[in-house]
Amino acid sequence: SNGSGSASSASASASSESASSESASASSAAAIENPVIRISTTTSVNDSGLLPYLQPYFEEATGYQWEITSAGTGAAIKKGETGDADALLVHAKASEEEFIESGYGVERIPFMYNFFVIVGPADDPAGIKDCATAAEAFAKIAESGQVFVSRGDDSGTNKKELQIWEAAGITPEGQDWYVNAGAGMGATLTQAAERQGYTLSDKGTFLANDANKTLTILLGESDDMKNTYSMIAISPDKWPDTNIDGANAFIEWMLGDEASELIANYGVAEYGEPLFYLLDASSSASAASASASASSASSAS
Amino acid sequence: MSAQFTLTVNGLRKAYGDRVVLDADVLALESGRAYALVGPNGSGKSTFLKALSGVIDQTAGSVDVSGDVARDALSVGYMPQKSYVFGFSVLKNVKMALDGMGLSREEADIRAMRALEEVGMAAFADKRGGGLSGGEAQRVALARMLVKDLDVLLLDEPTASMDIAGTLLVEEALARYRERTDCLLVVATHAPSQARRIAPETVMLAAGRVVEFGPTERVLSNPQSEQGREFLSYWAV
Amino acid sequence: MSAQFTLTVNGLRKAYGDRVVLDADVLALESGRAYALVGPNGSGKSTFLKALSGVIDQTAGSVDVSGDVARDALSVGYMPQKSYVFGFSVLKNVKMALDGMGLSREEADIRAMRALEEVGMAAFADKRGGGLSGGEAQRVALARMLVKDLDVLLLDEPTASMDIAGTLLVEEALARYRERTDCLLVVATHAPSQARRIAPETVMLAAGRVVEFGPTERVLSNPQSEQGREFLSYWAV
Amino acid sequence: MDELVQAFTLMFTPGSELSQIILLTLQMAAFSTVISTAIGVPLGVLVGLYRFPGKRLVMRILNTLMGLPPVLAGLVVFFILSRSGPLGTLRLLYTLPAMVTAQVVLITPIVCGLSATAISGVAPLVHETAHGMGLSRRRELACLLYECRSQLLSIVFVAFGRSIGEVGAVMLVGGNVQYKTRVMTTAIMLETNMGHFEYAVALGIALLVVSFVINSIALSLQERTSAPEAEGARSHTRGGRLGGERR
Amino acid sequence: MDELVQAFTLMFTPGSELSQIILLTLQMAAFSTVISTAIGVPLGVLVGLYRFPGKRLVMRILNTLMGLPPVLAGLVVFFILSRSGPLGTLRLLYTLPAMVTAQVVLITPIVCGLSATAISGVAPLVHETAHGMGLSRRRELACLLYECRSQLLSIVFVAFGRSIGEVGAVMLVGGNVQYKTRVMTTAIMLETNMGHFEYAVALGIALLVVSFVINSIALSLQERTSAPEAEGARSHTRGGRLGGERR
Ligand SMILES: Nc1ncnc2c1ncn2[C@@H]1O[C@H](COP(=O)(O)OP(=O)(O)OP(=O)(O)O)[C@@H](O)[C@H]1O
Ligand SMILES: Nc1ncnc2c1ncn2[C@@H]1O[C@H](COP(=O)(O)OP(=O)(O)OP(=O)(O)O)[C@@H](O)[C@H]1O
Ligand SMILES: [Mg+2]
Ligand SMILES: [Mg+2]
Repeated sequence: SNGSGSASSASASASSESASSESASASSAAAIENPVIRISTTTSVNDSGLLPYLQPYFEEATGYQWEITSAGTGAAIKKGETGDADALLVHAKASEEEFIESGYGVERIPFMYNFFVIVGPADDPAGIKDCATAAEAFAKIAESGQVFVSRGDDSGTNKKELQIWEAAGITPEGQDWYVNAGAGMGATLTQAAERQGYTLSDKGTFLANDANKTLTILLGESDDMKNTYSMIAISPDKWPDTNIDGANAFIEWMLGDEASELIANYGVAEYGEPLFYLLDASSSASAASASASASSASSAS
Repeated sequence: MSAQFTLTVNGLRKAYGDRVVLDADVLALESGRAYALVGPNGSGKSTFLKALSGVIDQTAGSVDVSGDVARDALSVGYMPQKSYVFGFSVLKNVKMALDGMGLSREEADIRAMRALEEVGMAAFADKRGGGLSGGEAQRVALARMLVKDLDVLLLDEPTASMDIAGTLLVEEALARYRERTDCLLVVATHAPSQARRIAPETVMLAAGRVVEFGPTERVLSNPQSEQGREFLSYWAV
Repeated sequence: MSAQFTLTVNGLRKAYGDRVVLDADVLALESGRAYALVGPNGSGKSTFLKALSGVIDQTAGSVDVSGDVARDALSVGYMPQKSYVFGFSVLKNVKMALDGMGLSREEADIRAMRALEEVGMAAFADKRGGGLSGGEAQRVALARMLVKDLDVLLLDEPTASMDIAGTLLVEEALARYRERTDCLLVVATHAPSQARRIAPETVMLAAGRVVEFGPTERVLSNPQSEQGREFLSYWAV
Repeated sequence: MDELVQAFTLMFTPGSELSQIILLTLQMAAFSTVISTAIGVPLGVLVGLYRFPGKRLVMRILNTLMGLPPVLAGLVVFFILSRSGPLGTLRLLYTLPAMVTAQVVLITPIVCGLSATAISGVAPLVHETAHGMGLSRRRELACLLYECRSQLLSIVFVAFGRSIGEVGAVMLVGGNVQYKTRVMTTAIMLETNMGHFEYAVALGIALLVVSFVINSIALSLQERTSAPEAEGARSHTRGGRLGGERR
Repeated sequence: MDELVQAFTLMFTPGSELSQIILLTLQMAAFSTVISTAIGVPLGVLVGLYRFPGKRLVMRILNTLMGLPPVLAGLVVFFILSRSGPLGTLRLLYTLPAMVTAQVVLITPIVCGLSATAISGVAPLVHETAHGMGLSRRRELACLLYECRSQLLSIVFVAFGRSIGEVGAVMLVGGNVQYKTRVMTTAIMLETNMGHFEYAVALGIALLVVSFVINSIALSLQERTSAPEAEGARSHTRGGRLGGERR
């Protein structure tokens, strides 16, 4: 069983390896006023175990501490609006841009991605295995009348799913076979497994979920299925007591070499492939400099 | 109704924790007779009646039945020392005792009203049981006994809260009831006058033991035991 | 302790719903005296004592205090008809009544034990209140009254469940108590003999109204009212 | 405020999704309350009334089950009803009966434990009286329940409250499927996860208003059946002081 | 089974994350229970004992609040404690006190409503007696609570059960932050979301075992303070039949 539990096993492997940047952490720790960074993230990031996996390395390297709360995409972003987070890690482009526009966030920094996958019963009754695009697969599902479980929670995944339906020219809402689960990714996968239906999931969550025993990935990694994660530091203009230094340290570290390597290796041992991929270096670099300038701006004001 | 039987109490004992509060040796109570149960406070009168009625289980000993009636065929009524009247109407309280006898509604109503009349509570038939005075509650509790024809009737200080008129009324009703049913009646009481009026025979308890048993007049005037003499010395009043 | 005062009952009325169960006209009760409160079941004796003690609020009327003591300075004890003994120890039950008097633990223990002795319950000091017999509970309830020096003592059928020895013991204790405290005592009772023994004066209620009020001997032997005559006709027994 | 107005408007629009959700919620709460009361009260009476070997253990287990985490109850029912579970063929998962089942598992121990203690107060007195009157077991029980009616009613309120407010178990076995198993609490959860905190609160308030109305009706019915001053008014004067003060 | 063994091993490993979670859970449950009992019982006594204008309304509101959806309670506390809320400067969100606050909001009405009805059974008798003895308000209350102790204890169990099993409110205001506000129920929720159902159930069972132990201790203490046969044994014979059968 892979039900070892993030609640229990993550800490065991933590402290041994990453003793590399000791001097750096010691010096920066001395300067830190507020060592707690409140990170609000979607359940998919947390449920895949990525952040708990990175946490000890980050804390060792920088002297900061993460305080991770995870919730649905909307709720995760809302916590940024109410001032109850210092940084967001989410994957819902439109909402993120709206968030920035409203002045809550400093900047949207995309930094990694994985793929959405269409999962379904192994015998694939709708026959979507060989489809070229997701839209084509959705059309086949609709045609066959096989159950499709939608998250229906306005999350990044849900928005992506609706885009695909639109691209396929289908209105699934109200159809017999279309189940609007109004739930997080985990519960949606469970329900799809129970109903032996199809659903759209991000790959990381699916691989880490026990639903992968009864469902299989039928379609994935096509270009229209890219799922991009971004970080956003909360604007100290809106919430003056935002730990902006901490947020920037978080962003900086996540874009750095140590994190890149860790992310690239995450899941390889267990699933034979990484759960997340880094965006190409050039965008990361520009983002890093942007965040650096943001931090100097805040210290100047 | 008029089955002949004898209840034989055989070393009936009840203990709470270590304390034995009842320890009644052999005692034969016969159908058709009335017994007064007397004795000081805490002598075990209530405990005795409770054990007879089966409300509590004895610690040891037994009550045996002999005669031409099966133990399980005996119908027993027991009126506790603390009268509890259910919150619904007084009439319903009395009618409830008739339950399972297969009476029609009207018949049950009539019989219940008659029982209430016998204890002087007919005017209260529609009142709720919750707000009765001490004596009223006791009368209703007694009506719940008298409404049915029982083989054994056990009353624990049934007139302690009643006025004298009520007491006499009830005693007469009891006499009529005994005549009709030929039941075995045991009445715990603190009033010697009451014992004399209603019970030709008396059982006296002291510290849980039967210290006197015999014709009421004899027991009250000429007690055999030390405890009996001591207890009765106050009854001179 | 020996404050002189008079309680004047002024049209004291209590109704439950539409039914007026107490309607006492003018009645003056004086400190240092003892009154028996008699009347048939449901005549309003308990209601009268409850209203006097402030456990229930009257519907109309009042009780006024005159004399050299302020109303709020009067200490009043009331023993309900149903004796309720708290589940903790008997001694604690009695000691609790001493609360707020600033006594030391030892002193309270001594006084409580003395009160228990007066009602013949000293042997039960350590027993829990839950498992007492009817008479035992009533004795404890009375001890909770006698342990303190009160100005007004209201007892609702305090010896109804007691044996005769207990009744006499308690009556003597009450007499001593009155002598010591000079309190105003009102005792509801169904026993004419008790009224004669403990109360030189008697109040008789019938259907909520005061129908007789005067020296006990006079009231009992020569009632003035129709109801009084009727009620007392039974007391011949 | 806007959200509240919106929620109430939708609630009273026949055929709107919200009115359907409220109806389903009430159905679920009613079934759960009735069933868990029907099981829990008699069980509670048995436990409260009789001595039997292992009674203390039963009491401990009952008390423990009062703290059954909803998610656990949900998971257990899920396993039983799931495709691979023993009752998988009934296809009850993600249906109203499944939700009611999970709720009954959650609520019955609470009803049971509370009624066991509620009756144990009057039980000895009632038993003595009923036994003395020769009442049948059934009648005695009826009298006992009657005498405890106000306490039992408040236990029913707890059960109803628990079932109408519960979300963890219902989410798991009901699945929050739109138009089918979405109830108020799962809808509130969804809105919360979507970041619509204000609307979620509005829904929550709407739910409270609904249960306030229901509670009021229930209490009015109960008040009508009990005498106005059955126990006599309780005075506010201090103990040990004279009553009958002029007013 | 493996999961259960794993859960128990971790639970009893000092310094393991699971043992830390259990400790925090117990802390939270203890605080919530104590505080909501300390507020709810006196309030319940007031409501149960006294007549005052608006009492019926208060009863209705109390009963309604018994069904307060945890998520709503969580949201309300969230809004108040959030940076943008009135008490934002206290920085209490995502801390133990926040979780306890939300729980107290949830549990107090239940404790209050249940204790109001629990005491109303014996209250008239106790009041009559206490008033007659001249007891002070405080003493009378103490006696009343003593006489209802077994009922109050079972209310405390309900409160404890509710607080140890609750997840909706705690998730929102606690945030399920690892090592800080993650309690058993939120951990179970997390595992459930991750699809680790077996491990989630194992955690749930571990939680039940813990609360079983606590309940047992509490009940043993209570049993020790009450007389073995205070009310007398209840017989099993049918009503209206002779007792004293030979055994
Ligand atoms: N449940 C109980 N637990 C412990 N002791 C008890 C219990 N019930 C009765 N007792 C004790 O047993 C003794 C006998 O009690 P019982 O009620 O039989 O006396 P009684 O003769 O009826 O007295 P009374 O005339 O006062 O009614 C008493 O001393 C009493 O304290
Ligand atoms: N709470 C109540 N609700 C309704 N009626 C009541 C209530 N309390 C008393 N009553 C009625 O008021 C009348 C007077 O009652 P009270 O208890 O004062 O009588 P009493 O003189 O003490 O009688 P007893 O000798 O039987 O004790 C009774 O008829 C009784 O039914
Ligand atoms: Mg007795
Ligand atoms: Mg009376």
